[in-house]
Amino acid sequence: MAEAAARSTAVLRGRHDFPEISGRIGAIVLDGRLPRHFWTAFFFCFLLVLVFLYSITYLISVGVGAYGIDIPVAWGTMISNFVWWIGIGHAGTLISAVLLLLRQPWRASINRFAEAMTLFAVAMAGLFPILHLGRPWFFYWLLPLPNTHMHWPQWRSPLVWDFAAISTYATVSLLFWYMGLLPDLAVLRDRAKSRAGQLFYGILALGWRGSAFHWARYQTVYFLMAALATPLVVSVHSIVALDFTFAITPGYHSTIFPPYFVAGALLSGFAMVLTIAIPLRWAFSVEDLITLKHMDNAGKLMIAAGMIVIYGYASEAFFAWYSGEPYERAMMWQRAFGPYAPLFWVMLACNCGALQLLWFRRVRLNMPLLFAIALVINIGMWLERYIIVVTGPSRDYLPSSWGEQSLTWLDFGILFGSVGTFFALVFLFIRILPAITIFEVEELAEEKAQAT
Amino acid sequence: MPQVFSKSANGVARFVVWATCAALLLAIVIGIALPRSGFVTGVGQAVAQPVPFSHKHHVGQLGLDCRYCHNGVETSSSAGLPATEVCMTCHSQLFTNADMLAPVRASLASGHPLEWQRVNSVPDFVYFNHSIHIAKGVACETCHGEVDDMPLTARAHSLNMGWCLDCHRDPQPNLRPPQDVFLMHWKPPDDIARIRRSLISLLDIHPETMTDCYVCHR
Amino acid sequence: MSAIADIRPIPTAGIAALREQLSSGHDMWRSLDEIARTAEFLRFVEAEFPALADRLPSRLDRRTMLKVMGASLSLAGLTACSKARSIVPYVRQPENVVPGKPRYYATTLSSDGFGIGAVVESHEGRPTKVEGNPDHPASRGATDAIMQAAVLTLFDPDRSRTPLKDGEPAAYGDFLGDMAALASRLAGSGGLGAAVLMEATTSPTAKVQVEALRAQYPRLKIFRHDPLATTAGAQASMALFGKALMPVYRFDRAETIFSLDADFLGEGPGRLAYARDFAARRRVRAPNDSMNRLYAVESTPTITGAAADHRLAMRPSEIEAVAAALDAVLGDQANSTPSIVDPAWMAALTQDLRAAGAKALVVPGSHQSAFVHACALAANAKLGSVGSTVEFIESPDEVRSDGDLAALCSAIADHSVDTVVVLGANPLHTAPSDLDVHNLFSELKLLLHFGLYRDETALHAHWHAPAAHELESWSDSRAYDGTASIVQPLIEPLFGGKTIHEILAALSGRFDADALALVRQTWKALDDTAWRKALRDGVVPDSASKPVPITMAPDLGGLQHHPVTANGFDIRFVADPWLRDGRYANASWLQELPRPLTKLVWGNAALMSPASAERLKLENGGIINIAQGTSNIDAPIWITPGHPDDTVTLSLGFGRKIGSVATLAHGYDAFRLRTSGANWVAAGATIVAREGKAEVITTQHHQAMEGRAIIRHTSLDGFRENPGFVREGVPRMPTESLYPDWNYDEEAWAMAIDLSACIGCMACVSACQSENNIATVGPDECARGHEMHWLRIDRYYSGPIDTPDLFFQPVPCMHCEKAPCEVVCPVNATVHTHDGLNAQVYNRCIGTRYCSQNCPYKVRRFNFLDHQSFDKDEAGPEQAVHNPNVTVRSRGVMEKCTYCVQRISARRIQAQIENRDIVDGEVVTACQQACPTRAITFGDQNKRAAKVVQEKSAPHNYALLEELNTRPRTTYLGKIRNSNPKLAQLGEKTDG
Amino acid sequence: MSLHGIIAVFADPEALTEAACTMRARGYRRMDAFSPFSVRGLAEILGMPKSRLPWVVLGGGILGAVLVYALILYSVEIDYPVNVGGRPLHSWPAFAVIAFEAAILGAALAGFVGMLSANRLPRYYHPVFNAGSFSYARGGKFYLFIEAADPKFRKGVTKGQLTRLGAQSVEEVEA
Repeated sequence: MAEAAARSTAVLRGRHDFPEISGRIGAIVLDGRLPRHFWTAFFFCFLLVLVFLYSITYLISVGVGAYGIDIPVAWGTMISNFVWWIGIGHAGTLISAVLLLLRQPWRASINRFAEAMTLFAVAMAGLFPILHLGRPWFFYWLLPLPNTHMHWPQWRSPLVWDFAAISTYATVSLLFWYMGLLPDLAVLRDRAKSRAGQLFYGILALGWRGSAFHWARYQTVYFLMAALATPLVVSVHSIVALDFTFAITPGYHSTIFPPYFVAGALLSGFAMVLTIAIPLRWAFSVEDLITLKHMDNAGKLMIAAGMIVIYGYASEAFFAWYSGEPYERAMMWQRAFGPYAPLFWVMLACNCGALQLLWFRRVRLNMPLLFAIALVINIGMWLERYIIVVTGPSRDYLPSSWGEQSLTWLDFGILFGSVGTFFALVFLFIRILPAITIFEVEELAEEKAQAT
Repeated sequence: MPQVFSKSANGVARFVVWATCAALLLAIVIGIALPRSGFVTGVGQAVAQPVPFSHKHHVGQLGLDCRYCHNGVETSSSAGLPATEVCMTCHSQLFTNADMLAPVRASLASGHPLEWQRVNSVPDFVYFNHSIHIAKGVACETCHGEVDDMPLTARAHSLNMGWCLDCHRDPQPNLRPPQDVFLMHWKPPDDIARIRRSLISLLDIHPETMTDCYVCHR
Repeated sequence: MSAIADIRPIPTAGIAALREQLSSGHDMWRSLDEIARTAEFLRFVEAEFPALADRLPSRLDRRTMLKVMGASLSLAGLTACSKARSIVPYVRQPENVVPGKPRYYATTLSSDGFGIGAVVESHEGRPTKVEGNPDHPASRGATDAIMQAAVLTLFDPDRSRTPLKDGEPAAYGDFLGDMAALASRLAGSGGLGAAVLMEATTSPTAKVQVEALRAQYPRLKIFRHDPLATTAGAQASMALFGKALMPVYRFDRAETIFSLDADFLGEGPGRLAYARDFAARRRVRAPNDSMNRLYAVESTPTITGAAADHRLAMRPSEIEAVAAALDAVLGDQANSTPSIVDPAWMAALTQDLRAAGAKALVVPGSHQSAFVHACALAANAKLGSVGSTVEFIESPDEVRSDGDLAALCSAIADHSVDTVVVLGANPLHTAPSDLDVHNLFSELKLLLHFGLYRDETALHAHWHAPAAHELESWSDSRAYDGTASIVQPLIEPLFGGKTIHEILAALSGRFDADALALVRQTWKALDDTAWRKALRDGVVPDSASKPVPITMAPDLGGLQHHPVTANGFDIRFVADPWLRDGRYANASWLQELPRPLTKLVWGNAALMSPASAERLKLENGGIINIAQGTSNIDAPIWITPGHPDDTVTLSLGFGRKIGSVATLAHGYDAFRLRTSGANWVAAGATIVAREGKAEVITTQHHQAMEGRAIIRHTSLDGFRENPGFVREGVPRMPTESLYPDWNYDEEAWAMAIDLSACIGCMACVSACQSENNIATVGPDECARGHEMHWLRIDRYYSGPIDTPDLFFQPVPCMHCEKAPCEVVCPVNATVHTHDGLNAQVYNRCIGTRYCSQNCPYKVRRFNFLDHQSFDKDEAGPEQAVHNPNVTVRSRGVMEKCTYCVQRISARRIQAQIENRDIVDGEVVTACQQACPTRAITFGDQNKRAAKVVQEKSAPHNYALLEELNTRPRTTYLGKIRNSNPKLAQLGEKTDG
Repeated sequence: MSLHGIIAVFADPEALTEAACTMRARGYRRMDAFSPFSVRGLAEILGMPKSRLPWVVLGGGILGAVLVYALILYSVEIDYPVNVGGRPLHSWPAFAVIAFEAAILGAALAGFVGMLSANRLPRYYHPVFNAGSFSYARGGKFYLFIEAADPKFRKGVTKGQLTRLGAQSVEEVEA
């Protein structure tokens, strides 16, 4: 433990390693000497990308009837994938924005790829509402565009709110991420040996030169953006939750959803952060930049978010009973003991059972175990979303129309395809952009130097 | 360390930034203008027909009534196209061997109908009913334009939803006494405003109900 | 809608196009139709079918196949619409056809040989919709599912398109040639060795013609094969009255009705009229209204049993015992036979019957034994109801026959017959399994077949001639009460089919005969004005048969009760309610229309009681082997509460091997288990459970109301004590709303559905499908819950599983004033109109399906796949049957009940042109128009006097799930049963 | 080749800050400093006025919200009023949600664009890059730059002052 703690601060000693920091981080990108297993992993993901493309083509050419949905359960995996991915995005924003505002020094080395993760997750999430449509080619009717048939979106629909929220979230995350990149791009520009590299990073760096005036304005806006992103991230998942809360379907119509969706988002988000961070720090041996401290804190945040989620489950069940609504009660009973019961109990095992291990520091510092738990929780959270989406309508008001979904290959093709695409993007990002914020780590080192 | 970019780079950058903004603006303008332009709506573009039928001649010069050929217009949703026989009622006497009319004679002989090209058409999910418009004092020329000046018939209005709605929201400016609906180049009397106001109540027209979706889409 | 059809043979252009098609074409035709050989295919498609051929998709999976078959081929008119940009006028405009205005013609559709009057809507010569003929006694304006499907079968591309000689297409001329040869031979031999096999028919013209034939060829034999024939009634009548008389029941006069296994609401030529009269006596609106009472003893669950106030399930072989018991009790020779019915039940029944006296009615099941019929007749006589609730008429225009199929077979066997002309029937499919028709027919010198389809018999015959569809024919027929009506064509025969009259004429050597002339000849009594009136009204005035006085032979005319001692299962054969003997198996509407009680589609199953299934350790879909005599079949079971134990119900009509749609369906062929002796009931069958399960497709998976106040019901006494019972013990409807109310100051359309009147016959659903261009999706999609019916009839069971109460509830869109679906639509694709309709704008819908998720009634249906094409070019064939006033929905679009908005608009436009308000009853929805029991009322609830307002003001009017405050415009009148207080009170509580 | 200014390299932020203070005290006004990360307080020392960017961001937010809410109101009240599920035309709670998102978007965009334009970015060519000693990439170097245009600028003198302030190296920068 002691040596772990020692390693966790090893990098931040003295100022002579400034060049060393930027050098090491820059090297990953510029020299592109990446371990073989990096490329093997990338190739595997690329295969999944092909699966994704095939599935999407099939879906659009044949129609949404090709996957599991039916009447009464007209929403299916597309929606649960959407909610799941959006949730995953949230951890990134939380790390970069909220921890920045809270001046948490440990965010420095993980915020960059956390933000990247946010972007890619949102990109994935953004696809699903469109793939979900019966006529995807008309998705732009959700926008207030000038048209010859004088028609407008229906502003009361949560789906329109979604559209606004997601696009805002994507834009803001992108800006925030790019701003964070600016100084590091400048570093790469100046470190690049090849002309191509110089031009590529140079153009992106917009001629950043670290002037004190620039830094001053930069910091102001960066903090303001963080301040904007924080309410945004909360609003986004609350709105996603409203898609359900807004409906009168039993199992949807539950006021606890917004807060508990946000908590769920953080839980799954941090699970995904760990899923990426643990292999990353091992593969590029940056254990001294992404230290056990980070893992430890992430673990703590997960247990915090997880307990809120568990509270959410509890209160949902309690109020279903307490409301005295026969429909709500029946739905809850069916969720726990009906056709979807297996999924339900697996979900509880993942999100409530496995989570509890994180109480123990020993577990939080045991990378393989932590990684496993992260994966399990990722699965658990997907199940949670699927269960919420399908169990309500499959057991709603009139028993005559009760029915279940039967998933097809397409549901899985698209889910795993999107996962593969997500990781492929993450790999590309690691290859061409600094996955760890150079200037903040240097700043950190400087502060530590002051302290000593 | 050496410069990465030459002096000109700044200028180029500035240009690119402004050019992008300009391009976006242009795209928006085109996007709004194009769907309303004749290229898309086909307004004013005459369509080639198997027989170069001239409304100018038949209506403008000979003064045939619309209903002589389009006899369903007062009673049915579709105004109707004249059967070959109807053409032949006159053309069995006049221009009996004009080459122009060969297809018509052929049609009558063979029993195969003439295939006209549509000029004024709305999508299949739009249910337009001629009879009600005629009954409520919306004239032929209001939608079809002054066909008596058209040697070859062309579409006079875009017939897109926005255009329909304009009138369905405020029909008054397009109303005239029902007996005048078949007149071309109709000159409104001086007190037309009062007449129109009275028509609204006389013909029991309820604009507030005329923008319901199912009025046209069923 | 836009283009104008011209009813005329296919233009020659098509054939050139066809030649290109053929390379890819013939493969799919083979798959589409096993028996087609390429050469043959070449000829007949060329001859008949360019339009369809060049429209067939290059690969036919099941769904595209359905799209082509779902409603079939294109007329020449459609080649006109096929170019979307072109518009085609008539060459010679037919008189009084105004393009864009539908026309309505009265005609007659046949049901088991009897006539039911219909009014058919025709658009530019395309028949698109069948309505009932209010002036016709057998219809009274109502229709059933089969009548609705007439327009679909008319356009069925599977219909026979050319004469076949030994299965090869041949010219009609050659056929006539051989007919001439036959005729001259018959003339020579006086008809020796020749036989005509006919279907059931009541056509006066046919009768005249057959009699003429007999006169012309004295030795000609006429046989009758009617797989659904029920002869017991005639036997009983012979025994009791000395002549074969037909009963006509007068339910409008009946107070207490006892059904001895009779399904008078669902079966028989009088069913629509009977249902109307029966339900008319059950309309309770105020506490002092009265109601008839129906006791039913059934050997298989039927909608009649479901409508009964007291129902007993009995093995078919036990019905005789019940009849005997009834006879004994009414004959005051109390318990001479030990009754197998609960004495209390029997006592209550007989007391009620006696009390009703002349207003009592005992109805025997038509398939039951002569003894049961005799007992029923006797009972009616004893109760004095003969002449009051039941009258007897001469069976109308029965064609005198020399026996049935069995007789014909024996005749062939002893070589007294070597030439058979089959008119319409399909004996090779529908013959009892103990007759080896196939081999016997092979021995024939000449086998002629005349029918709609190239069916089993057609392919076996030396000659097959295509028949004209009834919507293409001139003919005539008689209704259940003898009323005659004319069958007039709506359209020229699409495939040059001939009517039975022309064939009969040809047999007699007249080849130029014209059906119209023949029919007119039969009705020469009518002068031209009377004839035209008969055509216009759809009935020949006062042609109904007069009741004949009867004298009844004592002691049941010697008919005896034969107690069945066979152990093992009883088999109860029933005709599938829609496919009948399989003749309609190629109509996708009927295949996909849920069966009233089982809600099964696209296949049949062996129905049995929960107890029996439990004993066999089987669950739904489990396969059993049913062995009866020498033959046996495998069938999946379907557990049916209320089914008698040790009995299995097998339905005829499935298991067809021919027909592109028919072969899509699952299911077994029950004919293979049927023997001449036991047409409807067979005892002593052995049933063994097999391994494995088969897919049985149903549209309703849950049968119980789960204690929710969905169908609110009580007994008549319960209603009298508490007329507002529908409000008892159910969540109140919130009176407050967050939102200010919108006011609907013009019309406010609303619907009321009387659950006491609804008998669950599914006519409304079928009518809705026909009116609104609703797609059929096929078995696979149905199994995945993708079916499209806008209107469904929910069926719930309540009470003990062995003797449950049955409830039906038609569920269309509720048109909620505070519609949950509208608020969540992101693109304004479903919004409210000024008259309170919940409009669905297909062309705006992008398919988020949020509306369906948020619809508590789950009445919205989604086009998950491309069920029918939006694009005119490919869609071509389907358009023939489509209602041109309703948009064809594309893939990815939500749809639902619109209260038939196209009808509302049409009426409104008419009213507006005439500058008046829409009067009450002017707008009639398709479901309302079809309903035999008038359970559905529709109108403007802003009009004080409107019928719908009266209905809604009844004390037991309630809205479904009203506690959700969706403010539905569709409301229900609670179900009231007139149960006998002396018997166990059922359904006093308002929940299931 | 004219002289653009003089750049001095310092080893750590403190030295730079200190140097900046002194030079400022000596009356130099046209100075700039370069560092691999933001050095707190440096900009103020170099005489940067208080940034107005926060107001820009606020403005962007308000503008976004108002525009979108106005658009919604116009569409439901004026352009095409429809009865949707019996809800009032002006369902403000629903509309507020979208307005909120629009506010965030407007603010973020305003902030980003504001920051770039205030910093005159993109600026790919800048004289400072001519300085051989200047490299942004190699961390741990902190630069003070004095423009030749500065009234107090005297090449020799200024160089001397910088060296005395502990600069590791002092270099002339070509324009």
